[in-house]
Amino acid sequence: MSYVLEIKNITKKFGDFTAVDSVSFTVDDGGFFSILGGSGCGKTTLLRMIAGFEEETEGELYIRGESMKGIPPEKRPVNIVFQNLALFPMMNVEKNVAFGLQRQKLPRQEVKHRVTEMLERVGLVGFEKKKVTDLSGGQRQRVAIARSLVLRPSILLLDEPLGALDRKLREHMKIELKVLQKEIGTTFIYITHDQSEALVMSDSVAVMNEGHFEQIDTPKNLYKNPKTSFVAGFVGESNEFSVTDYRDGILVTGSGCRLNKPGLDFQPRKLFMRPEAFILNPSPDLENVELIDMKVKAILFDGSNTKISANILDGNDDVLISLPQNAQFEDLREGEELKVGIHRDDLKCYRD
Amino acid sequence: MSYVLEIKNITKKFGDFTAVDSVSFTVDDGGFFSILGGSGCGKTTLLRMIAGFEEETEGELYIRGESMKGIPPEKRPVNIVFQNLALFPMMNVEKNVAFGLQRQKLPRQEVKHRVTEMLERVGLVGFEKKKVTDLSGGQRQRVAIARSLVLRPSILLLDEPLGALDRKLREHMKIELKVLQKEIGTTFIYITHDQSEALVMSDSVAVMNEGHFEQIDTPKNLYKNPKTSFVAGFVGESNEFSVTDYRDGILVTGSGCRLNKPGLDFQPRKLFMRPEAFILNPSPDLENVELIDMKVKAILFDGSNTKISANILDGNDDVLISLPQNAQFEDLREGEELKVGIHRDDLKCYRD
Amino acid sequence: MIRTLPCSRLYKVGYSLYILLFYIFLIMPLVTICVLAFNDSNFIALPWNGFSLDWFFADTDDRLGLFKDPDLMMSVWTSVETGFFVAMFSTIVGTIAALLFEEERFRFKGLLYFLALAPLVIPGVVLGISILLTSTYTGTYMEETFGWDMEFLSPGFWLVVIGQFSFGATYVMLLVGARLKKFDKVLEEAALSLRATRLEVIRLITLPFLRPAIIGAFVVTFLISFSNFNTTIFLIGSDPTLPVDLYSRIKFSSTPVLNAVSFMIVMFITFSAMISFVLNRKKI
Amino acid sequence: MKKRSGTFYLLLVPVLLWLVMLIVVPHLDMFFRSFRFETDEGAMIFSLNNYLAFFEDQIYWLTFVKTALYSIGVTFLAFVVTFPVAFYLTKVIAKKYSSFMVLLLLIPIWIGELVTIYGWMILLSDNGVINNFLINIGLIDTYLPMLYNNFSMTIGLLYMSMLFMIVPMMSALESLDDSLIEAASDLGASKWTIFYRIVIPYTTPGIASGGIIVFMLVIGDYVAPNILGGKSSLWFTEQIYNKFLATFNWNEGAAFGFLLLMLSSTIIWIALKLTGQKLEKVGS
Amino acid sequence: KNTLRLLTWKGYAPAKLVKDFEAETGIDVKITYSNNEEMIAKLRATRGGGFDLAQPSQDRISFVQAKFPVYQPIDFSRVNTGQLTASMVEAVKKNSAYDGKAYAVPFCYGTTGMIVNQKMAPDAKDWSDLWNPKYAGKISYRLKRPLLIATAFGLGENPFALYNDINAYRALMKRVEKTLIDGKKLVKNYWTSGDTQVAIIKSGDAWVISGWDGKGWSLHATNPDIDFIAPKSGALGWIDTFAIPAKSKNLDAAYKWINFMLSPKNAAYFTNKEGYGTASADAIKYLNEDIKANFSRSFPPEVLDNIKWHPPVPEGFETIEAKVLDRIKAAK
Ligand SMILES: Nc1ncnc2c1ncn2[C@@H]1O[C@H](COP(=O)(O)OP(=O)(O)OP(=O)(O)O)[C@@H](O)[C@H]1O
Ligand SMILES: Nc1ncnc2c1ncn2[C@@H]1O[C@H](COP(=O)(O)OP(=O)(O)OP(=O)(O)O)[C@@H](O)[C@H]1O
Ligand SMILES: NCCCCNCCCN
Ligand SMILES: [Mg+2]
Ligand SMILES: [Mg+2]
Repeated sequence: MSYVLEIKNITKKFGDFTAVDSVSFTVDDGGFFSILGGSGCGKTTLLRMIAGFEEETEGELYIRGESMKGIPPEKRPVNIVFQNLALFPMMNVEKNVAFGLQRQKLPRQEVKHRVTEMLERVGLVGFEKKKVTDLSGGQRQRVAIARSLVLRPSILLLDEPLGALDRKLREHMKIELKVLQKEIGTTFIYITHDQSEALVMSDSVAVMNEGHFEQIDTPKNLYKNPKTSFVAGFVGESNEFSVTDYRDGILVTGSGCRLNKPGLDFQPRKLFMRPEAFILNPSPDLENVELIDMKVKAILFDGSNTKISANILDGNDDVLISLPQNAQFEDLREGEELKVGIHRDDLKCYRD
Repeated sequence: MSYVLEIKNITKKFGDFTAVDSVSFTVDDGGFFSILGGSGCGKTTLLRMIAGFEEETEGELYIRGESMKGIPPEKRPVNIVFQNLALFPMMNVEKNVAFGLQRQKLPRQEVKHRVTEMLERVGLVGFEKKKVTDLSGGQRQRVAIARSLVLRPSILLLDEPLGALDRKLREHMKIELKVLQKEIGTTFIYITHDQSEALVMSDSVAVMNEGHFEQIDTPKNLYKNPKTSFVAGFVGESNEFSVTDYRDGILVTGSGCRLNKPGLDFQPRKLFMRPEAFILNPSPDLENVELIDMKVKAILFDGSNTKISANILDGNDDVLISLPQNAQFEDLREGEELKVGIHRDDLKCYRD
Repeated sequence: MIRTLPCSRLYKVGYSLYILLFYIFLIMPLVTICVLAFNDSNFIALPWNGFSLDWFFADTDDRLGLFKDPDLMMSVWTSVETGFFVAMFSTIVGTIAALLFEEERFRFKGLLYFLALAPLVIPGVVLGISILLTSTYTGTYMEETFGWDMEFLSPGFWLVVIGQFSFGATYVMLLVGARLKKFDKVLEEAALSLRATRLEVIRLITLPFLRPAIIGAFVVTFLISFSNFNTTIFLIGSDPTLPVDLYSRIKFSSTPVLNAVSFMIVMFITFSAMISFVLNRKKI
Repeated sequence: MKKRSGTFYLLLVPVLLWLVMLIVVPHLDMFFRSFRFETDEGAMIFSLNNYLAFFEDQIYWLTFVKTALYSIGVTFLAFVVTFPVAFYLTKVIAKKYSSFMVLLLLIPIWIGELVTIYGWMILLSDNGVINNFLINIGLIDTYLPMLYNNFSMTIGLLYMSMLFMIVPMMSALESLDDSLIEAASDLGASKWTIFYRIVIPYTTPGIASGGIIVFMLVIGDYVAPNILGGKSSLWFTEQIYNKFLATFNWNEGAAFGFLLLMLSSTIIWIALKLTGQKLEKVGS
Repeated sequence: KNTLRLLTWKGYAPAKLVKDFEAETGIDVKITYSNNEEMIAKLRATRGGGFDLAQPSQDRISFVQAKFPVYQPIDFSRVNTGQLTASMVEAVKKNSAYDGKAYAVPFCYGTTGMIVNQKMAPDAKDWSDLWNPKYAGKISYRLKRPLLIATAFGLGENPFALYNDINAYRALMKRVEKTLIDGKKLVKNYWTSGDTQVAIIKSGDAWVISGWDGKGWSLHATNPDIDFIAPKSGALGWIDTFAIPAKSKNLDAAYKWINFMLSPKNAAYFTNKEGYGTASADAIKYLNEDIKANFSRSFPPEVLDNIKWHPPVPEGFETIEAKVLDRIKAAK
């Protein structure tokens, strides 16, 4: 099978500082590939190398099998949607979208035709003459995407395009974007530091940390089986503990809490437990479930997302525990003691 | 019982425009009171009237029973934490916190003592000499709060203090702030447009809309029994439908879906259903549960917060449905049809 | 204190009074000039001898009005011409400099930028004499060695233009550069990514964005040129600009015709300012 | 480094021409000339005599020092006079009036130094407007000598320079978030405390830029000291002017020009260090 | 376009004559006002370009020409010498000579002396009254080289005699400097132009000032108390000339202007207006009576003989004088 994008050991150094550190990956044609990572981890730099705005220090980069070495941005079959959108404020919607086509010296008829078609596709018919500054955030978003897509790139690069929107609109746009990508079938490479965006939209997600990739996987695998402690901590919410001892299948946390986790073939240093992995008042006959005594410290009521903050009696660590959405444990009170279970598989241990 | 703050019919007009419209409420001593509302609804204006930066057009305002009419800001026993924090960039942490005490001409020893004490309390020991511009967002936050709290105000006013922080830090700070307030016992009046913040932290929340209060209630009540459609839509996630007909206890939505909801004594125009109120494949013998046939449109995998977007077969509306956290419905596929139930009590209907 | 802070009456009144006095101080010389331009007297001083338009229109032996004084009219025109060329050259080169320093990375950029800012901290007099020295010696050298008489190298119209341009370009660079700083460089990358060439980017994206600043810079350099004295005085030949002419008239003689020219300038500036104010306000 | 595009050179060449031909070469040339000296026999030699003349002759360096001290003084005065105005226009008066009042401030700037100085000449002269006014209201009964002395010179220097200080101070104050002032007031600070603990420290960059501009204008000014100054108001620029235009001792003039350049650069450098500012910021 | 760019003194190109000239010849006249020092500086900077005709004083030509060739020799065949006073032409030819060629044509002459308000200061008779404490606060003069010369005469010396001994001249200038610095506190102001000169004495702000005869006489006409006085130790005589810059672009116009200005009628118009004597021989026929009276009143024969005519300034002397002037200006 051929990939639309293939990257081999790409590295970028700024002076002594390595912003991107020997990253390799491939992207399938028509896929939605996300790169997820914290601020400053090198996402933008990687994207800019793909677009040609930054020259790689080492490594190779192929688009549809062709090396991109020395090819300037304006000659690459990729387009980029910038974090702040970068719509041209001095042009209206139509002119923004037509910009790239006009640079290719296409006949006016064709430009007009393709712009209209594209605007239909993103649902902006009737907005042709509007100033881009008069549009709402979501509409601006779509103009930016249309402007790039109209050039029919092999790959569309998106650099945190939802970053500037407010929370409600972001929730909405991420669903819309996923649907749009499915419809048109262009390959998307999507950068974000918001794990929820990456999980919801992507076919495949790469988690990036300090210039290198920690894990490339489907969203579900990433969430369920994080391969490194960084991924476990970064993707989804998690309670993190340091592990000070592991002997005879028993983990001892920093504060002294002891849990059975047999069968590890390495010396773990970190333990992660997801808030929703805890079972409140479990029936005592469940197998492979560790039971922990806790005391409720605070109820963090948040509708369907309500949690409690609890204190492990034996060891004195604080944990966050999700409450089931069905309001089953509504009447918990602060100070109350309760027994909590967690399946041994849900004790995720890491070497570092 | 006496209130630390009592507000009666307070109104603020800017020219013809009424920013705050006859608002009344009381705040208990030591309570955590939030005002929740969208942008421009008048939250800041209300807060500034309490602090004395803005003079009320009408109404009265009592702090610990004393009228505040004509009392300038620097004489009121309240302090304010500004949205952008307003830390003094030309002073270090210590000097920022000491600023208010020095203005009271306290002896140097005492100033030093109280500053140190306060910094301990907010966990900033060792940061005394740092420039405030060198601090992280969360640390700056705490300096701002310390700077106000060190003056031991009767009331601390906070204007969206977490607005500028990134998401992870915000999640963390909201728990920290709640704990801090409990510990020191000062009354907090907290402004936010983030419903989750308001719900998690407060003893009592007022939902504000276009200058007036829609509902003042505990977080749980607000979430479970929103009194107006505005509150229902604003607090928590909800699927919203227009209702075109209600006859013989049957609701008809805009797209033609029909649901039993007997006993309403008014003509409803709006219907709200929370994503987590849906029961997937309910046992058919449940009482008072409406059954709806749907088709899965997209799976929005998001860890513990995974939802599906589904299409109501009969009527063609789209709804978001939360999946239980226990991974019970993991193997749902796009295009699959399924039956979904919702309890009639969870059909929230409103007149407007 | 500030708009939102309440404060005492005394403070408010005292403060407003100070501002009032300040504005009186500001306006007083201008008003005096304008009023005395219409005084029916041969001297630029009180007492007020009645209203007269002589200093605009008279053509007698002891009263030569502004519009009848070809020398004065000529120096006004010289100033306009000088201002136009200075503004044009400064705007072009200053804009280019702004683009160069904001958009390109190259060796010795810091040094070059420092040089470009230098005119801010070089007294105008020094700029004038250094250019005078160099041009004169170069001109002499050219003449003596090759027998070329390069007229623009000796004091005269073009040397004034060159001298004023040497610092005018700095102001343009700063004005345009300030706007360019607000320019989101990503817009240029976006255009490149949409297959535009570097020159197309400048033409279609950067310059349109800069247009208000460029127009503003043109006007500013025109006005700077129009009122410059310190540099100009050393470079002037037989066509004095208005300030140089005014200076020599103040030094050698003075009749209220000077008030008449000044009056015209004051009116012109004030009206242009008001017009631009009204236009800008409409835009907002 | 990427390969240079043609566009880069298109931008670089005009800027290089400007800076090399009009800034670097003339000043190097001036520096070179300042060491040329004509002996009694009429031969041109290299020597330090031009500088020696400066140091040997008390009047030159006295004027030099006086000019420097006076310029610093006028700069400070300009700050004291205009700071309240800048604050008023940015923080006190309602936004809709402030743009108009700012416009009024700009008018005297654009009208130019010569005209406004001329205005002051009329105002301050013995039978000028102010004397007449004071006599008419009976405050004095003989003329106060206000023109042709250090007082009138100071007024002139202040008037023509102070407005250049307001603009940078205003932009610094503009960026001072009102909430900082409110926060201080909320924490119990008095107005005075707010001024010297919050507002002034915050505005320092603007004060520094404004101060430098004013200082440069004053120290390099020729018109105000020359027209309004009295029999003893010698300004260093006048010495340079005389060297060039009255005694044609250009080489000594070059040395003096160079000294003035050193003087102004040194003072500005010290001021930048003291306030922790960068020259790059001054322009903007 | 046919223009004549003239570099001259204020008053030397009266508006009426300019208009007549323009009408007669179709040549536009563009005037730049200046004084001796600036004229030299300007022409030096332009290397003799920028102007078609200049009017320096006769004593400030030859040394300038020696150093910077800014003028061209006069082609006397194009000058209508017939209408000029021959002795003056000869004197100017001699004084402005360099390398055997003459560089100037005389235009007018006059003296620098004192203008005195005789009602207020009836005793002011000599240069030394410019530093006489009796007139404290009522003294004014133009701080230029003629004043230094005048002061030297006032001190009883003859500076012109020292033009061949630079060191002695330097020493004399030291004394002059001291005298004027000591006298500075008595000075109301230094006047800078004919107009300020008129204004200061007319307004009563000063009683004793240095001044040109022409100005003094025209003041006398408006206020009989004020008059020009030839100082006892001698008024300073000067002759202002026409000289043609090396790169004059309109020689034709330059000669036309010279001949036009020196024609008897026009020269008389100038003298009647400005009061200065003219080099035009027959102008006397057209002079007003009061103008003629001025000469006889101010210059009785013994005074006339005592006029100290400026000889050409030797090279290098101006530098000495310039420093002296600077020091006086800077002194407390
Ligand atoms: N031109 C440059 N010169 C030097 N360092 C740079 C340059 N560009 C980026 N860096 C550094 O490289 C690192 C990675 O930057 P990059 O912009 O790729 O991060 P990012 O992952 O996109 O972060 P964010 O989410 O904040 O946008 C950062 O530490 C940054 O400071
Ligand atoms: N000084 C003022 N003059 C005129 N209108 C004002 C003034 N201050 C606020 N308003 C208006 O009053 C309304 C309420 O403003 P306010 O700042 O209280 O909103 P808010 O709820 O705090 O909004 P946000 O969440 O965006 O901060 C807004 O429409 C605003 O435009
Ligand atoms: N108003 C013109 C007076 C001209 C006098 N020339 C004087 C020359 C003295 N050296
Ligand atoms: Mg980035
Ligand atoms: Mg607000």
